[in-house]
Amino acid sequence: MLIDAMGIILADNSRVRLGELNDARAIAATPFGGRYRIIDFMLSSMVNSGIKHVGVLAETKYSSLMDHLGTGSHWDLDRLQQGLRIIPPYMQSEFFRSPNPQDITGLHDFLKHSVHTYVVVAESNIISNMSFTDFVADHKNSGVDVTVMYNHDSNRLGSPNISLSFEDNKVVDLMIDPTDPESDCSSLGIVVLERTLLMEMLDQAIARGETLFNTEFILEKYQELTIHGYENNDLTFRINSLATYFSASMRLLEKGVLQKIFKGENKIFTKVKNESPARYLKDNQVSNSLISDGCDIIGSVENSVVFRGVNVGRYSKISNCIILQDTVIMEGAELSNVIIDKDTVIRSGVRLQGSPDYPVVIGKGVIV
Amino acid sequence: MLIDAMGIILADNSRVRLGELNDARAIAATPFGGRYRIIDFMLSSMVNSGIKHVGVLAETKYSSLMDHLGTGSHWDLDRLQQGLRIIPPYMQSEFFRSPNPQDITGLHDFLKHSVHTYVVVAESNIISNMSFTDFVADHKNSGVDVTVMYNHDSNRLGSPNISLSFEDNKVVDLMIDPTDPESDCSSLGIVVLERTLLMEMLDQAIARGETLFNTEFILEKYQELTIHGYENNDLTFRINSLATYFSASMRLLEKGVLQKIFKGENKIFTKVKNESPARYLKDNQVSNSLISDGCDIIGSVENSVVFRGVNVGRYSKISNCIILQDTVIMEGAELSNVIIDKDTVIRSGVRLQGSPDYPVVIGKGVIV
Amino acid sequence: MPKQEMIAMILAGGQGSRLGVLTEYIAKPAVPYGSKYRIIDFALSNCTNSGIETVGVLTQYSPLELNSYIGNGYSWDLDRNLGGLSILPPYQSMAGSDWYKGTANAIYQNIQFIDNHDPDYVLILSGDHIYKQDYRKMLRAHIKAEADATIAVREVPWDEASRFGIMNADEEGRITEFEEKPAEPKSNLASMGVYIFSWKTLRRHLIEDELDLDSSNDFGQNIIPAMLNEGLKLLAYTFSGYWKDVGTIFSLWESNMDLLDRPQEINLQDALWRIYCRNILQPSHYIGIDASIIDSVLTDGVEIYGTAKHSVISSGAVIEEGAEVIDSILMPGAVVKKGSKIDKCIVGIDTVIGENVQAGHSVQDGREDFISEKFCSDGITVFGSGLTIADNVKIAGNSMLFPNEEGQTSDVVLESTVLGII
Amino acid sequence: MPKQEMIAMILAGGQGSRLGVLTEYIAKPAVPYGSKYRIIDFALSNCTNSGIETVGVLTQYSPLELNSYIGNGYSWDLDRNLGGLSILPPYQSMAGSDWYKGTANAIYQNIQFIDNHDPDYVLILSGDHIYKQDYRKMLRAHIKAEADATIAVREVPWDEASRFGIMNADEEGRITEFEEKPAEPKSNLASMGVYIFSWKTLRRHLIEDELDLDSSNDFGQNIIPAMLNEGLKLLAYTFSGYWKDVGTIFSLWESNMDLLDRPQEINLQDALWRIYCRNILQPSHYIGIDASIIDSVLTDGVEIYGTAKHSVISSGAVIEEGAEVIDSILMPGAVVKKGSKIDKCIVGIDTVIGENVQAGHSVQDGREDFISEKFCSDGITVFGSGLTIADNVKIAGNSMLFPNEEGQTSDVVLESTVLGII
Repeated sequence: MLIDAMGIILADNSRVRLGELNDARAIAATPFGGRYRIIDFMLSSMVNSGIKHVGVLAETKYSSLMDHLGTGSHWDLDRLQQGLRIIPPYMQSEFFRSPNPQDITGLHDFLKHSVHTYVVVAESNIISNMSFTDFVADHKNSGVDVTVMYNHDSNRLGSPNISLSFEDNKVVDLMIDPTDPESDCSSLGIVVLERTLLMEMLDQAIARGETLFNTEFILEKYQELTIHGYENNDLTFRINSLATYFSASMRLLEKGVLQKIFKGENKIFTKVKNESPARYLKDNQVSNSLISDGCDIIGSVENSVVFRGVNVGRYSKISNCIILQDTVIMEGAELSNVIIDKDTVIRSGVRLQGSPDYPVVIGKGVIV
Repeated sequence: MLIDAMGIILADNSRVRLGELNDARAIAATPFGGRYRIIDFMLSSMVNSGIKHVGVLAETKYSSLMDHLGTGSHWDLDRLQQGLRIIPPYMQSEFFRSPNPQDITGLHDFLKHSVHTYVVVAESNIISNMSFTDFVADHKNSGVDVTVMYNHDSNRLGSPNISLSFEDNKVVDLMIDPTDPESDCSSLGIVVLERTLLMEMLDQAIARGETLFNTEFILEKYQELTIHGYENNDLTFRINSLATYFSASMRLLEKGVLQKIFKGENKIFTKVKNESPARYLKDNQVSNSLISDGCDIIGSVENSVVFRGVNVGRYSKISNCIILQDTVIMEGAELSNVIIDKDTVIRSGVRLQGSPDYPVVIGKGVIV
Repeated sequence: MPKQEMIAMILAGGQGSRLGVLTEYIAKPAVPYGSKYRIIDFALSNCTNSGIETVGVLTQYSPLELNSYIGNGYSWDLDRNLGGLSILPPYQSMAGSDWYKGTANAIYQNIQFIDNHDPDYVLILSGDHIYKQDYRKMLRAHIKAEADATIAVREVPWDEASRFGIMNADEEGRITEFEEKPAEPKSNLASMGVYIFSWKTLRRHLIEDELDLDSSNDFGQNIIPAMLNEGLKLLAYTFSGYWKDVGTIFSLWESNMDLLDRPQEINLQDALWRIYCRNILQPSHYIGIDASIIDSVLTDGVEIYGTAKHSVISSGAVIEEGAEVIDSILMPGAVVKKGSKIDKCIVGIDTVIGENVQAGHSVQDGREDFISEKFCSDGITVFGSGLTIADNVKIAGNSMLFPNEEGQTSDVVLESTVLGII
Repeated sequence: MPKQEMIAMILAGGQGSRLGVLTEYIAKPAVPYGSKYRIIDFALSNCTNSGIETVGVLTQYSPLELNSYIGNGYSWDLDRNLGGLSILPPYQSMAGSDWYKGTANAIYQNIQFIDNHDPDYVLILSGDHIYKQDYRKMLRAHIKAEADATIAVREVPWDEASRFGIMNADEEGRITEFEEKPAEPKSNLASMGVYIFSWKTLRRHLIEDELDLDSSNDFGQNIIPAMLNEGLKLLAYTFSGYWKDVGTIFSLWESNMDLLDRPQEINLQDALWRIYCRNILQPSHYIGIDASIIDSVLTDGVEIYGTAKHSVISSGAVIEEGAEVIDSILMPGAVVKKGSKIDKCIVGIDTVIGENVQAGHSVQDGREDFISEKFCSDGITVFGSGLTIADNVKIAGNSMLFPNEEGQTSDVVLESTVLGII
């Protein structure tokens, strides 16, 4: 069915830190799962739900993000009307103002020009292949002000954790990173509400000089507004720390996970790179790993996620690693529990070792 | 023939002021000629010359510009590789820095990722339908460092006027707004040079902490570099003041001008609005005017340029005016030598009168 | 890609032979209409405005101009990576090769295309009607009624009902009988040629119909009656807006004039239901010093130095000094030279009418050698596309101007060019 | 739109009958190649990399899959508003209707399309060759030599020359004679089926050729000889890179194996001359715990739990635990189930090979009822698309597996589905 909703994706979250991985890029633009960036999952979920008008609210560091999203064509969002728009801090109003990277007037402008009744606002740091069809329908039928998606996440690690307490499915309390949570219901950072209601809330915030916008901005109004919960039972990984980034990547290797997230009816879209197929030369040894196009594999790889265009040299040993795009692992290097950012060179004989909770991170473009 | 050049268009020029018309929009985004914006002419000239990779260097106030350019699809520049990119001040480097609206590192980054040998750098304030094919070929053949396009413009009005003195076609002096010019050769704000040379120049400027980039930035190096001139004989209007904006608009009504600029083999592309055809109801009186789709004309219009979706009410009289998009002229209003910005309402019986040198300007969205 | 609930198939293969020279080189859906449109813009815009993103256009006859016009579907926002607009001509396969035999056969030959998109419902449209319809509403009615097929109908005057395909329906809209041009109509609900079918049901019927060698493989004549015979639930869905089949010279002219006389009915200015068209890359239109334009519609690229009265003037058309154009349609690029006067004329694409020509309805003692009662009526005169008409000739009404059968010109039609317009 | 100096016309209408079941439902240019490509990707990528933005693809035989694959040209950056990619099937017109009779007739029927773009030069290509060529360089040679036509040729071994169309040329490359499969070749320059013509000259020759009722309307057999007879200047342009016509089962297999054995020759990793293809929307490929992959190429969506050795594995293909795939090609979605071993096999799209099957070159005492010397040679075995193969069967080399003529299955081929893959 056609969905009468637009989407807003928040490219960054000041509470989330992925160490060096997002020194130079928004959370949304962080590579994930061999050929994707984190935002691909939320953006594809919206597109697959029939949402055709999506704004990505960027704060700083959005060069990678713009480069990845381009005209939106890879998500079929290069449209004459609607489509994909990046909302950078600067363009938020016609007039030049003192730049405030978290200025929210631009978001208000963007909402004003939409024609949809509802708006789905989502943080970008959720890895899942979900549908918003029932979520929006449930919100519409219940007639409440806001509906928030949550789950019971036993794999939860790291902060932020927005814990929600319900009475008759209505939010009655909200705690951020509680040490002793009253509830095991945790917000997925996805809410739906009427577009005009969000515009009113933004109007008031602008009038009060507020500049920060995220889903808590909406949820914190649980006393003034009726906010209902919607439980999500999909396979979902929260990325809110380096450890959760690492563990979510590793969980892709578990049986059935690839099928659930990538191989169902709804696909995850991403920017196409037109790499050649991966080549496995003689003497390689690969086991329980995701490998991408453009790779040349001669060495040994196990329990790892290898992105596009990586060279794994002879006699090298990679285990429990995440190797980002276009990195070169030279002859005889040995790595375990390491995350290597893109365009990096690991020289012959280098050995690096981290642990699953504290993986070693090697920054972008360096030579080790 | 295929042209081995990319393009850079400078969306704004701090020396050019069009009064209220560019309070809220860049020079490049200022509406012109019934259905266009000023940048359409330079952008179309580039596209028609086979240039497929264009960066638009934006400073402030670029919301209108982004809205107009969109994905670049209207200029057929929505491409997987290359295509159109807006280079806003913020995205210029991966890292968040103190924002400088005239930061030039982003331009350097953009140039770095191109594959072309030459780059055509152009100010946006020239109305013309020109080709860069011979210009680039001439530059290539001459083997000089930089070639600058100039003309002898007897219709010149307003500032800036970059006056160039030549010896053997080599620039030997450059004066900005000379009161007593040594030469009648005036830069058209269009230069071509090798991409790597421009990158070197930018590198040096960044190292010195310079932040301003325009064509004078290049031309001022005439002592270190060999800069040749290339005379342009096309019909060309410079827009560098409200008076030149007004006179250029009026010159579109002269015999043969429409044909030369719009009706030759190369077209001027612009954003498509899908307005209905214009309707002329009974009792209208229109003479020597350009009228656009979506207009409803009942009143009298002469020597005027009327943009899309304008309503000209009964018994109203418009002469020597420029009426921007979606304005409503109510019954019996009388206007002469007036520029009316978009979404404005002129109420019944209102009379406004300016002169060709000092046209009255009515700002956007007001009710008079 | 989200599964498509409904995809649209637009029948655009017919020759449109009743339009005479206007469809000599171009398929009917590509004929210009309403100053800046082509006829097919309405079906395509209705699809995109109804949120339908997968559209097959079935072509067969002279599709070059239509294909060029449609291009990749960009102008209607149908240039999608997945789905979007597909042009579906006849093809050869292991099983043999066949041109499309009838409307149902055309869909039959594209079963595989439809299966690939796996829709629940298929919307079948004609590419040559002028109307604005939200197919979503019709689909909701179809789903709500749990119908197997829903057919859009409109009420026609009772005394005209015998000229149409008439649906007899019960109070709940369930069709009980379909009669093609009944002598004594029992209802005034005429089919608009807009159908929604549940795909599984239609698919089965297409295959059965194809096996019947006596069938003419037509929706109205074969598929609908067969479904009724089987006792399936067919719903009549009443549409009450403007609708016109522009299949004849007179109806094409009349529908253009409706834009002037009944502009609110079709309402091209509705910002919530834009009719999209291919952009024509022309500047705003220019009105000269002594021009007079009364009760007319004009678009980009037009230049008027003479008079246009109650006329529809398309992009790039020119009316020179002293020329008068009355109750007429100038198609794109048409030129009426100095001193000419035309009245109730349709002037084809890029045709140039010489100086001091008089043509049309009000001409006295005009030459009658081009009169063509087969196509023209009500005094309407048609000039084919790409013609050059001599100076100083007088042409009677009801004429149709084109070179003779052998393509030879005459003292009136001096030149004729096959046109590639895009 | 800048005037197009040269436009390309890709001949993609042939049935490719020597590929047997692989082209049962899809045209040859749409056949998968090299793990993630379709054959036509090479011609399309060559065009876009050579800066050619107007490309006509002439289709006729089973074009549905090819059309779906090409879509709006987006994947090759050919979804342009003006020009871009156009699919050109046969059509009906006032003058009648005709399927494409030969390569020259296919272009003849699209003269109007080419005229609309008004190019100086027309590049004629075949849609079924694997090679990377910069057509700009060839055009520069054509212009410099002031030739009327330029024909790309490559040097073949002298002892094979009698199998090709051979161009005899003088020292400056001017063609003096064309011989189709000469018994005693005077030159070893074989035509690659890549032509640049000055459009005016070609246009005239196409019209003349069409009037000759004895002509088979073919470029090689008719147009080139006629131009030579007329004394026009035809240039032989020598191309020295990798080139292969994948028109037979053996050459298709061999060209895939070339990616493993001679990867530098075709070099798919060249960032300056990317071969574009339609994105397949699959995650990175997964290699299981006990998998072994030796000397093979793989792409997105593949899952390997068994062994792949010297093989080309396409998107979404699966090799289950204990299965072995040797010297073989798995097309998209092919599955080799547990314990099976295939050797020198081509497995069609979405075909599932049951458990413990043995098939191919090295099988002893395999069933010989599917042996097909007409198509297969050198021990290569082909499984058609959409088949389900029974468990535990043994199939001899040189077999071609498909349901029988009536579409009936057997104890070996349990099921067969007509596929819509996109």
